[in-house]
Amino acid sequence: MQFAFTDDQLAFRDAVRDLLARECPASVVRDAWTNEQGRTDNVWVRLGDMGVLGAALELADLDLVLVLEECGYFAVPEPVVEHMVVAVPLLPVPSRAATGEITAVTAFAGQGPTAYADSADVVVMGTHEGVVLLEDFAIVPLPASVDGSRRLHTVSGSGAVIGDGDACRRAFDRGALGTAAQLVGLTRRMLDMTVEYVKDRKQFGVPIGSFQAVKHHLADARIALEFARPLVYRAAWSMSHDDPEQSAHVSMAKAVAGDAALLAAAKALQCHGAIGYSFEYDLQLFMKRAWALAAAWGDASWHRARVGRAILR
Amino acid sequence: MQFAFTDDQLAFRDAVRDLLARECPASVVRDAWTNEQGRTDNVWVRLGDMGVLGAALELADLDLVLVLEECGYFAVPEPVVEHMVVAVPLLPVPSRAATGEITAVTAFAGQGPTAYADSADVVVMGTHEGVVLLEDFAIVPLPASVDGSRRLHTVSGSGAVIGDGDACRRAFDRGALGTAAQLVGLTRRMLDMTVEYVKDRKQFGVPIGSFQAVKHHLADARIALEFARPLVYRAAWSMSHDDPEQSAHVSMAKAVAGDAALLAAAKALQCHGAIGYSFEYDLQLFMKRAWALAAAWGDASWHRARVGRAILR
Amino acid sequence: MDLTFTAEEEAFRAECRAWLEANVPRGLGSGDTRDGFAAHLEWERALFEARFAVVSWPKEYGGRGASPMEWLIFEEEYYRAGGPQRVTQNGIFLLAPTVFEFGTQEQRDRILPRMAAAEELWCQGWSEPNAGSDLAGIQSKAVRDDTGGGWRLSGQKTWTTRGAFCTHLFGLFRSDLDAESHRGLTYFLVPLAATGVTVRGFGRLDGDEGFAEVFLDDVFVSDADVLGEVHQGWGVAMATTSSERGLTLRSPGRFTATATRLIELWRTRADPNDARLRDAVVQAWMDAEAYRWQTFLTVTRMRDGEQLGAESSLTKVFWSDLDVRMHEVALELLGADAEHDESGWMKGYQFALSGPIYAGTNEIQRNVIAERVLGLPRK
Amino acid sequence: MDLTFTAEEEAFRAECRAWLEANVPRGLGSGDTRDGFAAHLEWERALFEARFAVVSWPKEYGGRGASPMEWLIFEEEYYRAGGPQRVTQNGIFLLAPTVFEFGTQEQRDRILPRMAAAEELWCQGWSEPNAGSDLAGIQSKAVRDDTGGGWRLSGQKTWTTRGAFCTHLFGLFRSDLDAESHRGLTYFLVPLAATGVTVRGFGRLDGDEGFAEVFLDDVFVSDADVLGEVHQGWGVAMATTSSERGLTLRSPGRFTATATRLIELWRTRADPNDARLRDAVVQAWMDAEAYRWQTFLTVTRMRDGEQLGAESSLTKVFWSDLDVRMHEVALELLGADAEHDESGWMKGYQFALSGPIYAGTNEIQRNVIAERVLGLPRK
Repeated sequence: MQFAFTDDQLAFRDAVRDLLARECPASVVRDAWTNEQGRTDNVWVRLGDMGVLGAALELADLDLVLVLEECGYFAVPEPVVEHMVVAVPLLPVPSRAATGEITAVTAFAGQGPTAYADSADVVVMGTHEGVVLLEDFAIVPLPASVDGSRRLHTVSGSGAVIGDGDACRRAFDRGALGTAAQLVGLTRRMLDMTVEYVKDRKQFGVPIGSFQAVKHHLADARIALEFARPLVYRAAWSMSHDDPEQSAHVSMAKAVAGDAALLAAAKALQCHGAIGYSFEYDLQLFMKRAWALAAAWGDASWHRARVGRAILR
Repeated sequence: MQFAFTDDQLAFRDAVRDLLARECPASVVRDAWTNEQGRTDNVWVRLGDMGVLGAALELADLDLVLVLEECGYFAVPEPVVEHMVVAVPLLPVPSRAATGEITAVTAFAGQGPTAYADSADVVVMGTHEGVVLLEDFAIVPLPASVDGSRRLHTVSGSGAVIGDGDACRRAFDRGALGTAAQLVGLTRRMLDMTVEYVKDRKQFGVPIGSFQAVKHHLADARIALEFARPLVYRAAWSMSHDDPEQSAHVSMAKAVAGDAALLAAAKALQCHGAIGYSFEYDLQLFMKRAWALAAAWGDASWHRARVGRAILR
Repeated sequence: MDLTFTAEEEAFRAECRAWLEANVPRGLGSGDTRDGFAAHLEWERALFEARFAVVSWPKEYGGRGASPMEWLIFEEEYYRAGGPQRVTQNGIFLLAPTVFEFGTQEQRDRILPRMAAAEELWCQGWSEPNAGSDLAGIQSKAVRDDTGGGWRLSGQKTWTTRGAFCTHLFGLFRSDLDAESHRGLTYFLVPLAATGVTVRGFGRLDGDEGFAEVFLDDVFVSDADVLGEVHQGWGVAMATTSSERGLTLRSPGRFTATATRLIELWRTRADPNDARLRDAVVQAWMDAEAYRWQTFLTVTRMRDGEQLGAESSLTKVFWSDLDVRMHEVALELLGADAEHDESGWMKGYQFALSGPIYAGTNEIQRNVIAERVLGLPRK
Repeated sequence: MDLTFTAEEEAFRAECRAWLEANVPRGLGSGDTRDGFAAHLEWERALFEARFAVVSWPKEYGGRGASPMEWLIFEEEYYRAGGPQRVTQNGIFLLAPTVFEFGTQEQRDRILPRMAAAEELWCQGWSEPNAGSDLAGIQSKAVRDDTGGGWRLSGQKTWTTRGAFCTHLFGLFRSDLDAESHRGLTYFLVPLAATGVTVRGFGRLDGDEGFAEVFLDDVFVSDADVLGEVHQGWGVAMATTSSERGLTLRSPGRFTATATRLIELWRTRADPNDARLRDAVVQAWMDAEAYRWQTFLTVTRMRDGEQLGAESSLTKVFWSDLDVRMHEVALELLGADAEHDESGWMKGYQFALSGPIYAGTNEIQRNVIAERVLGLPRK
């Protein structure tokens, strides 16, 4: 039992964190709300240059989980999970996707709409028959997402089967796991923002962070983060080592990480008060991403039911 | 719309409250834990003398609901709901029960054990065929109740049918309503005790009631009380006026009052800390009664399901 | 006790229902955008024409002299019929009760009819960048102008709901610069067209321009625009918040209507055998009922002459938490579709999230409950 | 990262499992009554004979020198096999780590073997009537007795778990009467048979005599019974609470075992289609798993040399709330039968309710998290 990441894994995480801290400030996330594709000018290219987008060809989920956590922390408005984690390892000819030259997105039957389909070149589709690769596909726009950077569509089309049912299940699990990691990052970000704010903001002559009610709100969010993270890392290990219980582990991770992010969002907003309720203030960018991702790739209820089927049988 | 009690109703309540304040201090409740029948020397007699035990022969649920709230406040260790509210109005010859000379208890199919059966003279039984009066019956003791004053048994026997299915439903509803009223009283009592304690108890050089966390715990209990009470009074009105939705109204009252009492118990214990956790301290008497009554006559989940059948049909 | 409505009340309900069912506009969007606000004003004027804008006001000001119970009935019918959140509410529900209680006859006659007719539109100017929960921190100043017979206001108000679309602001300003905390404030009525006023709208959580910053630079207001006594603004502002009128901002009808819509949504979206979501929907309904009956109890007590005090804090916490909870259940029912919901639940959720924050955060309200209802020590 | 156990660890687990399955007593009642305590001591001595009483201690003191990970494995197997709460835990888990860190060789040799063998039974004397959450309020005194070469203790300790059945008490006493707050306290080891000690047992919530008041009237203790430096008792007592050993009081095995029992209960009592209770049971399992893996993460960090600080407060709040929640779900599954439950859930619930109170209330723990983990200002 050695529940720790390797120096290489940590160094990869740090490198991506540095890149995102430079290239993906909140202003870039906000810009994606109004630009044409809901994406970024630079982040995608830089991630491609750095080899991140193709990393899953050589690296395991365990190597990527911390990177995805950082993508959540910075609310990167790009299909990082869909493209990098799910699609790239499945593509028969992944080279152009691995560099980011083309964009791949995903669509799983019964799992809600597809994000970023309007700027996608290929779609990896999870169906009851297995994984299907759509190179020609039609998209129909859905009403606006509450997270303005996520352009939602339904996707249809037909193509070649590139994976069997087990590959499909595994692809979905990798997507759910990657999303859980992003939710952990979002939780951390909202907590960091709020801690800074309540230390600084004064009312009644003192920082509002000195009030016990504020302290307890944020302590609860911190507790949720503390106990979500190990389940996410454990699920990454299980996926990487083909543990027979990997799907249940992923579901635990997604359910707990989603609930932690929703709790952190609620606490962050309440501790900010009216300023956090302002569209101009950046908290809402992270909060709405948390809402969207907690419901995407199966919400907590869906995943709890899946855990139930594993442990109550 | 005049949502207020009459002066007569309030005067009746006050008279019973005065009696119980005199005759039923916590020491009397505690004595019932260890005496033979789990009852009192005086309270039953005095309630009989005062006409309370037979009051349901002439008065409606609305006239009794405040009295039952007081019985909850003082945790009267007597079958007030079973005998006075449910049984007396159903007995073919109620005179000796109305004075308290004999004791009647109740048993409803599928609704858990019967309290006070070991000191009962007759049992009013709710069955699928209607209400049955058992004058001869057998009792089998169950393991000890968490509330040491409640001696639980299962009851069996046969007897005359004294009411039809609708009378049975109504009898159960009156019992559930009376129990809801007691739970409101218990909630008030636990809140009162805790408010007094946290004003008095000092730690860190100040009364612990000055800490925001303690304030918010007790504010939440007070809110629960505030919004449980109107539903209980409304249900009493509906029963008294044979409202067609009376069963749903009773279920709302029982579910919400039970949850309020459980919340108040949890908050009261936490705000007391170790002293409240001591058997010698009286909080436990009220807390355990609240646990018992919240689960008796249908727990919150059972009543929510019944409300669901009424409003979701 | 009588939990039925009188024949008069039932008749009033029937009149409201008939008119509202026939007239409530369909598909009216958010009132927190410039275009939406204009569309809402059409509706407000229709309400006024039918004398439904301010039913509880005296007839001479455009109302019907409705009792509080009738007002509750109107509200139930209003939301039952799908009526939208009212863009005039801060004037009608927050300012008007204060004008009735503290205003001069001239002020009543000048302000109230135009407010009722939605000709003048009022926003609230209490919060400032450094005075949110702590209104005692108000820094905007009122300096005496004896020459002009009035005051000169300077400072900045913010989080002013619909400030960018309103014509007037009511607010608190520090008139005695030597006084601290809640003392030395005066309640002013400020035309936003006055020289020196700059209004900048900004987005609420959902992006609609429902907030504004109001900058005041040496703005002249006459003595006629002081409401109540000079330096007594805090008392004037607070007097009506927990009075009879204090309950009017969040009538039970709104939450009963939301609970009813939630049941509809459950019918269309849920597996009826899923006890978890069913329980959550039933609980929402029961809580909405509890709020309704607690209100009837309260209105009866007020009619019987009781003064209500800090109890309004119990109500504030309950309805605001309930509103959030009901919307959370709805979003769960919608699942992954919640993200792109157009039916109003996601927008309503974002609106509901303001409930525990505005008009005194729920943390402040719980302090008030503990200290003033339960009697716990302040320090 | 390697989330498997080594061959040695698996062998150790197998050895634990075999012995525990064969030896864990069935039907052992509460250890919080006089008779029950005596019966538990038999079990404690059986554990000691098999060298399972203190697996993490060095061999010379009766242990096996087990690593923290092996200790977690032992705990998993202990609770998996249905082992009871250990009546010796306050000595083994609270006093012993302090003796290892601060005790003299003489103290270690004198105290630890007898503690391991359950020959001497230790209770904790920290709380006093006026010092509960606020231990700085300790008033019990230690007055220097130079003639006797020791100290004279006077005062009252209370809420002392199993104090009426133990032989020794470890506690904090104010040795510098001029010092305030946490200063001037000394950590003493007190034989309860000493002259001047009176112990009165009293009931816990469930009525069992698991608490005691300990009255000390001029009780002599020698210098050999001072643990650590004189006047430094606070630091001595706190040093080990958030250290590696600090995690040992509530090992994940206990909660995993409870979650497993909850699943069993669900199987026998629940409608499998009731999604509400199913979700609650699944959530309990997931939370127990989260606690388990957070512990493995923490133990790995400690093995890698990290110092843990206030993080133990995160753990305390989580396990204590989880324990209450799991029992609440169980009681709901039992319905009206919960009231007369004999299977342990109602008793366990009452025990669980002490979790958020003792060893620093969860309110205090949340303050610590906010101030020392998140860095929020104290005042």
